[in-house]
Amino acid sequence: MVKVLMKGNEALAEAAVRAGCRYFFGYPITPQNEIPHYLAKRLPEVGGVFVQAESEIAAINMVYGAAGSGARVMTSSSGPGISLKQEGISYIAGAELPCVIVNMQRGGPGLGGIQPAQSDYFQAVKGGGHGDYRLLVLAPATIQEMVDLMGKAFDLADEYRNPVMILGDGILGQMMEAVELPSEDLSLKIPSKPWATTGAKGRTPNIINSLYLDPLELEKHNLHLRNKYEQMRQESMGETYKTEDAELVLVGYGSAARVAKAVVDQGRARGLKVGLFRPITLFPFPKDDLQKACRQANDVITVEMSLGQLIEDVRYNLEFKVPVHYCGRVGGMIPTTRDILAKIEVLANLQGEGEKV
Amino acid sequence: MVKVLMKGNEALAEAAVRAGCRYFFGYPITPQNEIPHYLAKRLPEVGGVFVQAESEIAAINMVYGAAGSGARVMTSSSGPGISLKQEGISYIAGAELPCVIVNMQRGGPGLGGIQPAQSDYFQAVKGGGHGDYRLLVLAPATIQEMVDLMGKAFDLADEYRNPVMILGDGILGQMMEAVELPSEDLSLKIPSKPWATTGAKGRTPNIINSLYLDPLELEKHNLHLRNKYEQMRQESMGETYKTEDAELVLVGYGSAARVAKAVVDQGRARGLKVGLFRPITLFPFPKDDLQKACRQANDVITVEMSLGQLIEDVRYNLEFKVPVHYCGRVGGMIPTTRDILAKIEVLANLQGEGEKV
Amino acid sequence: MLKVEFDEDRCKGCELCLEACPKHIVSMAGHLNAMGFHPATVLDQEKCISCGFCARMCPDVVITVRKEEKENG
Amino acid sequence: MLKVEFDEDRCKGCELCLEACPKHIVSMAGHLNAMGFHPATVLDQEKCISCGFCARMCPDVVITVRKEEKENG
Amino acid sequence: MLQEIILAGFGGQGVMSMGQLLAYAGLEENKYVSWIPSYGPEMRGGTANCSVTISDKEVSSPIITEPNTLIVLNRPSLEKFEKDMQPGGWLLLNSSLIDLEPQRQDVNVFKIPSVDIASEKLNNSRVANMIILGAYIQLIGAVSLESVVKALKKVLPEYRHDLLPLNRQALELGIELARKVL
Amino acid sequence: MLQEIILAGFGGQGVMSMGQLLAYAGLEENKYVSWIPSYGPEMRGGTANCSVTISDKEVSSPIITEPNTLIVLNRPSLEKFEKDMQPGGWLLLNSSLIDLEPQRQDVNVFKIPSVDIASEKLNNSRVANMIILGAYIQLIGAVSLESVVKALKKVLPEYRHDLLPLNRQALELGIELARKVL
Amino acid sequence: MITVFERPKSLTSAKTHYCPGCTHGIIHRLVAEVIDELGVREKTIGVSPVGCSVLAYNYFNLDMQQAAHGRAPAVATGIKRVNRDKVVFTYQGDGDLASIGTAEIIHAAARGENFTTIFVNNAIYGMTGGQMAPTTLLEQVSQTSPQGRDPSLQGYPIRMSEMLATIDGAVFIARVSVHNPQEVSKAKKAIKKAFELQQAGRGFTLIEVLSTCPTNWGLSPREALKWLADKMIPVYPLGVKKTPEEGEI
Amino acid sequence: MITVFERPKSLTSAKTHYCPGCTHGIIHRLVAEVIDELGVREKTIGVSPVGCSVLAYNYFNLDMQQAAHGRAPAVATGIKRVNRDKVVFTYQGDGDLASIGTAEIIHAAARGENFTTIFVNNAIYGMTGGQMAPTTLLEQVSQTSPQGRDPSLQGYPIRMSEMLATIDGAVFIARVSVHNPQEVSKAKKAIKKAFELQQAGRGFTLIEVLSTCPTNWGLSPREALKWLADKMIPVYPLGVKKTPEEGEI
Ligand SMILES: Cc1ncc(C[n+]2csc(CCOP(=O)(O)OP(=O)(O)O)c2C)c(N)n1
Ligand SMILES: Cc1ncc(C[n+]2csc(CCOP(=O)(O)OP(=O)(O)O)c2C)c(N)n1
Ligand code: SF4
Ligand code: SF4
Ligand code: SF4
Ligand code: SF4
Ligand code: SF4
Ligand code: SF4
Ligand SMILES: [Mg+2]
Ligand SMILES: [Mg+2]
Repeated sequence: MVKVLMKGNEALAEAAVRAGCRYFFGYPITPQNEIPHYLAKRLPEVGGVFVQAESEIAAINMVYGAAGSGARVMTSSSGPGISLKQEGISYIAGAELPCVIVNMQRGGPGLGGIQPAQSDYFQAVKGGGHGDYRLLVLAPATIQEMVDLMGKAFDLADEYRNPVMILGDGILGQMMEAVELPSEDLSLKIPSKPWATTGAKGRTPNIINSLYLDPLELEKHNLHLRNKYEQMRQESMGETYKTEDAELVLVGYGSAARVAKAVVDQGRARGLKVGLFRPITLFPFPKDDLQKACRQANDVITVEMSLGQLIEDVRYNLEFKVPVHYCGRVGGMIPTTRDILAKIEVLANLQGEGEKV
Repeated sequence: MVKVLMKGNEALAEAAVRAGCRYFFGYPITPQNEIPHYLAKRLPEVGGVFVQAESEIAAINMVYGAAGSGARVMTSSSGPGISLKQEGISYIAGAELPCVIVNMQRGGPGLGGIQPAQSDYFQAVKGGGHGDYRLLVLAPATIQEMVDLMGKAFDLADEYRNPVMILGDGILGQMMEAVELPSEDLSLKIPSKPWATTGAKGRTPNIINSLYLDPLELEKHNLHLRNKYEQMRQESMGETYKTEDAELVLVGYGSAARVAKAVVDQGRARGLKVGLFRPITLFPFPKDDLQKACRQANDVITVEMSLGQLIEDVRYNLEFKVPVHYCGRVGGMIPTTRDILAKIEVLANLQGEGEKV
Repeated sequence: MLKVEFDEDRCKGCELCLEACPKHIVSMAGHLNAMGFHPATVLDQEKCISCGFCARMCPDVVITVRKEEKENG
Repeated sequence: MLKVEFDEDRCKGCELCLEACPKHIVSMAGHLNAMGFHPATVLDQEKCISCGFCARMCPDVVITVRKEEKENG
Repeated sequence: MLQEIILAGFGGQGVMSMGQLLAYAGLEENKYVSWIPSYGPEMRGGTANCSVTISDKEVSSPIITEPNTLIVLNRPSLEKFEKDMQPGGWLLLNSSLIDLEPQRQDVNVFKIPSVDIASEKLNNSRVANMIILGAYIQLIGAVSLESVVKALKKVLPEYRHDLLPLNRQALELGIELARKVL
Repeated sequence: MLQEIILAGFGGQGVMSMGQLLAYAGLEENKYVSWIPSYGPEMRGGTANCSVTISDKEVSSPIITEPNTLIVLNRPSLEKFEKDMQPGGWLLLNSSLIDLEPQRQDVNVFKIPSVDIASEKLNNSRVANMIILGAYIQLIGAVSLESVVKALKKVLPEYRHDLLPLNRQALELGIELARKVL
Repeated sequence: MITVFERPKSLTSAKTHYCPGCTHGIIHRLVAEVIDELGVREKTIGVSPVGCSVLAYNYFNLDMQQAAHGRAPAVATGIKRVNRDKVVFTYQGDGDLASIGTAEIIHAAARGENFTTIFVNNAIYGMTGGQMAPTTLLEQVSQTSPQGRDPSLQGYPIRMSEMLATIDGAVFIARVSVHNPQEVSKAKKAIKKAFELQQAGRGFTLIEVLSTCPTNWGLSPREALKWLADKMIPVYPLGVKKTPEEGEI
Repeated sequence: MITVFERPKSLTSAKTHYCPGCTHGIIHRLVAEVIDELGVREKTIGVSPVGCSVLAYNYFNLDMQQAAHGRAPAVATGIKRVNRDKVVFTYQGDGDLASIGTAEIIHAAARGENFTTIFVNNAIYGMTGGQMAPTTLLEQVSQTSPQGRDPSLQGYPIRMSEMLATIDGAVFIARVSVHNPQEVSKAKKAIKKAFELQQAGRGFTLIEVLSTCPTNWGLSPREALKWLADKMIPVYPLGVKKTPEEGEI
């Protein structure tokens, strides 16, 4: 395969098609519009269906219907639209339906702005909807990874019968980068879904449902879900970069991690033992990998495009064993290598002084 | 004043009226329906307005409009309805409008059930909507407290120009208890709101808005919001019960804390040094009070009606200095004193053994 | 076999069948069924014309209606 | 004072005024304004009948139109 | 003192207000009280019930899973709740409507044909519940007759206070019946 | 090597595809490349721009705040971006449309009346951008002529490959012009 | 003896949770009868709403999905787009369809989605205990119109069928009632026609069924039928609101 | 010389971000002129939508609220219920009003909310770059109907005014256009009538204004006016769709 230059949103859309996704329901919103534009053309070519829903709410509920019928199906949106989907997402999680939801994050709150941000982290990983549920959350940092994780997302969704969220941002959606697409595998193995509603031909009816009026039944269902979420831990993934001897570890995901990675090299060039840990799954959080990456660390800095969300999970997963500091920009601003290096140097100096004491 | 028996939902509604709330926009959902029923009768008596909106989404956006016009206004709902309000809540937080939102929690996810639960904790305290924003979250444990916090909620909302959530549950909404209502203070001081849209008479126009297309502007706005959230820390509240010498501290809020309180007495009767810490503000989390309450503690147990949400915040705020264990029921089931005592005894035994080593 | 038969334990005693019967032969029994309702019944089966009105109005599918087969055809 | 006056720097060169003028006297200037558009203009003010059509169609409120005061009235 | 009472019957039988009356009576005596209904999309005409706690201490959960007193007005309620009762508790049942025998041997049972008695003795079947409440007062002693009467005054709208004497009579009748048993 | 290029002009002037062509050319040479547009509800006919990175290392952020090369096709773009340039960088400007003088003294400036040249020399004003790109190749050397031509083959649909010679001519013309300057 | 009336195969034997005399039960049965008669039980997928009929998935002997409040038309869209050769229907109350789900039903109609909606209009929110619905009549008392619906405060009843009939993608829209045996027969015919049009791939079909809620109307089941006939029908006239041109079928 | 045409006071002097020739600008001006003429600038509150006109709060010299996508009618309801003696209007695009905000506009109308809606129908999503709107014409190409809108895939255009005219709480509904000076004058009259009815407390009023989007239609501004006249008006006939009975006012 050759590498081609593709816009993130389009590469992601094509990767979905190659992962067997044949149904897309969505509603326009910047900065993810190229996904629906692309799929409006592409899906009919492969016998699939593209529907522009009347709203994000309708879209997520169409996803519910199609997923309940056994299809590989996705939707995508950004900030305000993802908020509107929260009830539907909770239903999909409750009814244990597989699907993929893309959030190309932009700045908030409210209408906010349309430039890249990571301010929907908590919403994605803690469950922005009601009830005790979790999404599997994947955070690509390059377009190549976005493409690779798309296939993975559909597989995980089917395996766990759980919605999977791809948490990108305006940068990843809008930029072009070189990418190698997976081949169009016509013999794609999509697991059979005997629970799907297809008409109860020769069998007892299938019911897609999240209602359990008896609290004991609902508790049972909740505990079953919890087990599933525990199981998912085995899917946790992270990338480490030069952490073996790192005294200072940067932690960031997605676009922010790209900048952090450059900082590692620049910091090393200045003689600082810097490394990077990049969670790829945000839920489940790759706790063990993080702890391992920070074994030598005196300090950890989260590099994030939010007001301090990732930092809470990093502290939590490090169990407060290492001091964790915040370095971020928000509202559509991107942390620069300069910002981060400055922060590192402040810490390095402090530490120097600390050691003298 | 004499104490009267009142249903939680009705007491809360009456307390809102006495706090100067004159506008209610809502949509029916169990277990909070007595709030709209009560206010549909009551508000017109005091010159106020009750509107049953076409949906929870419409309701929260009506709240936006009324709050932007300077009124004391509220809405209430439960699980699925609160999820639907997430976009609107994010807008209200972004536009810095004061209002009160009630969530009488029930079991989820999805349609779930209608029995009491605390499964929307994360949604309330981490921001279920998009963008970096926070609600002030108040968690009453008795009907009296619900009434008292209602007045406080409106005051805090106005002071911080921020939405305040009252996080109750089906028990608190449905039960009757003795309650003393605040007097109908006709000279109620509601702060003036020069920013409200009332027609630009003799002044430059007022704009209610959350859009900042320039990322630098949006970043500035975000940092302003962060400062506000920092400021809010001073509002944090918690209740301690017999924690002075407690070797084991139970932590729970709302209905779950009532059960936990009974356990403290039962545990003490058995010679166990048990205490209770009950956060009253869930955001900001009363970190210092919690740490103080757990000074003597060898173990902490969270008592919650969720799958393990509160426990994360308790660990975080204790900075992992004390082991924190989970004791909860979900899906509409209520932890019993027996459940909790059993958990305590397991821990007490372990600890006994631990000490022998 | 009876022309009109009531699955008594499913009956909620709503009386819609009683109202619907053109022959006015449906009545409510004096006793309570397991759900605690006075169930509907037809005592005078002879008068029943098998019109099915009662069954058509019954929200709980309590009633089965049968017709005598015509001698020819 | 001109009968029809263009606030040139606000003009986006859309030509809707040109299309609307019954006297066909609106034309686009050869030069670019600060926004980079060829602005609309009326050279032959004499022919203007102050009908205001141009202004009514202008989406950018570029145009002010004036009328000579009648001698009586 | 901790009274955890479940009252259950058909929707229209007045169990909800009976429970509220009890709670109010407890409040009259400065006890901690709570009342909570069962709620849900259960069929109307089906079983309705509420839980009442009367206690010397703050009420922990108002939801009662193991009542020490059970008051049942119809058969399905007996079938549903009998098994949950605490041993040694009191089961009061309306035998006018319940033909079933209770199964539990470890609880105290008091059967009152309350509807019949109300009709016969007071010429008004609507005060049947008050007879049962009277029996409750006598058997358990958690609240006094005077408290219940005071509570009634509060709960009944002014224009229906003419019904107070009749209700008091019914309560006393219940007390009398129960006294005979003890 | 790290080239951080901002290309800016009016909406219809083709800056977006010019940027993509550059990125593709970098890819031809196995460099790390990225391209990202400005996006937003800016007025059409207003300024459009994109950022292109060509690098030996992975691209960190594709969003460029301080370009080392700036290619501007209209006056508002010059006004907007000139101040952000890295000292010592190259500023290429389309002098057919920009009458303004650059302010910065610490950058290298190359003015090309590209539209005029394209019309005069190639009889086709639409390849004006290619002339500028040619100059870029010559001045900065981040990508070679051959890579740009290869990239063009990929970017142009098959049925328009007849335009390749003309485009090559324009590129070479730009190279020539720039060579004279150096 | 031949059986002229018995439980249809497309209903399970579960007892419903509906109140005595609630006509939701009749409407369930009509839908099931139509499915039986068309022989499509094994290729039908139903969508139950949030409302008293939320548990319809227990009563229909069919593949079923339970949809979020108001979103049944969106769910059905998802189902039908995947199962193009199956029969799909939604069953929705007036709160569900005419209030929170207004956008979903209108746009399913506008897209001409090829499924059938059974719209049960009982002028009230049944399940949540009797709040005002968009279809609540003027002067009707409910928990949230305690003085009776007053147009100056709570606006006017919506006639959904008439509104939906203005939409091009809707092919068959009719309002029927179940307050007596004759109307029940007509209702069934209308439902059958809607399903047949769906099978023919014609587009969106909706049958509005006027239904009772004795519990929240505060009436006996028999009084409720009378109230429906006397009060509701004048505001919600029965009849076909839109149908494909004659001869087209 | 007397001035016969100048910038109305209810507009600020800000330059708009609208594309050249976009008729959003004309419609803004008409609303401002009406407010000036009625002398209500200091008692008017406007609501801007999400769409190209999101920044209307910068252009109207009035108290303004910016509403979430589609929710302007709900926001206006909140505003008007608090400010009963003020003049309130929403300004909404076709994506905003006819798609995501369908339920909100219909129920504001049904409740007879006493505000005015200016509904700008340009048959496209302008701000997000040209996706299909519910009002996009059959065969019209857009980013999400790349082969032209095909009713079998994407359904039919919705005529919102005709649909809203079926609602009792709506008192005045009219469709106007701004494709030539004559129509602009008529459009202004309709807007003025709507505001006057609001001032008289009559209930919900809506003016649908056919508008151009040269950018996303891929036409020059002048071609766009022609396309509006030739293609849109046949599908969206101009005129009053609902008005209070003669003599009532
Ligand atoms: C998002 C959401 N909002 C509200 C509810 C609560 N709710 C359940 S049923 C219902 C109304 C049902 O009324 P209708 O659709 O008329 O059906 P009916 O019960 O009358 O048959 C409501 C508001 C919910 N479950 N979810
Ligand atoms: C909840 C939500 N969904 C989607 C968007 C993205 N969005 C912004 S404007 C718009 C469409 C606007 O189209 P229209 O209402 O027709 O206005 P126009 O731009 O054509 O004037 C959309 C979908 C958003 N901001 N919020
Ligand atoms: S079948 Fe007809 S006649 Fe016979 S009982 Fe039923 S309604 Fe009456
Ligand atoms: S209609 Fe059915 S449920 Fe009602 S009384 Fe008759 S048999 Fe019983
Ligand atoms: S006022 Fe009338 S005549 Fe004069 S320039 Fe404008 S359109 Fe032409
Ligand atoms: S209509 Fe206005 S903006 Fe357009 S060309 Fe004329 S003056 Fe300029
Ligand atoms: S509440 Fe009303 S609609 Fe619901 S089951 Fe009972 S009667 Fe039927
Ligand atoms: S995109 Fe269309 S609607 Fe938006 S400003 Fe431009 S022309 Fe107007
Ligand atoms: Mg209903
Ligand atoms: Mg539009």
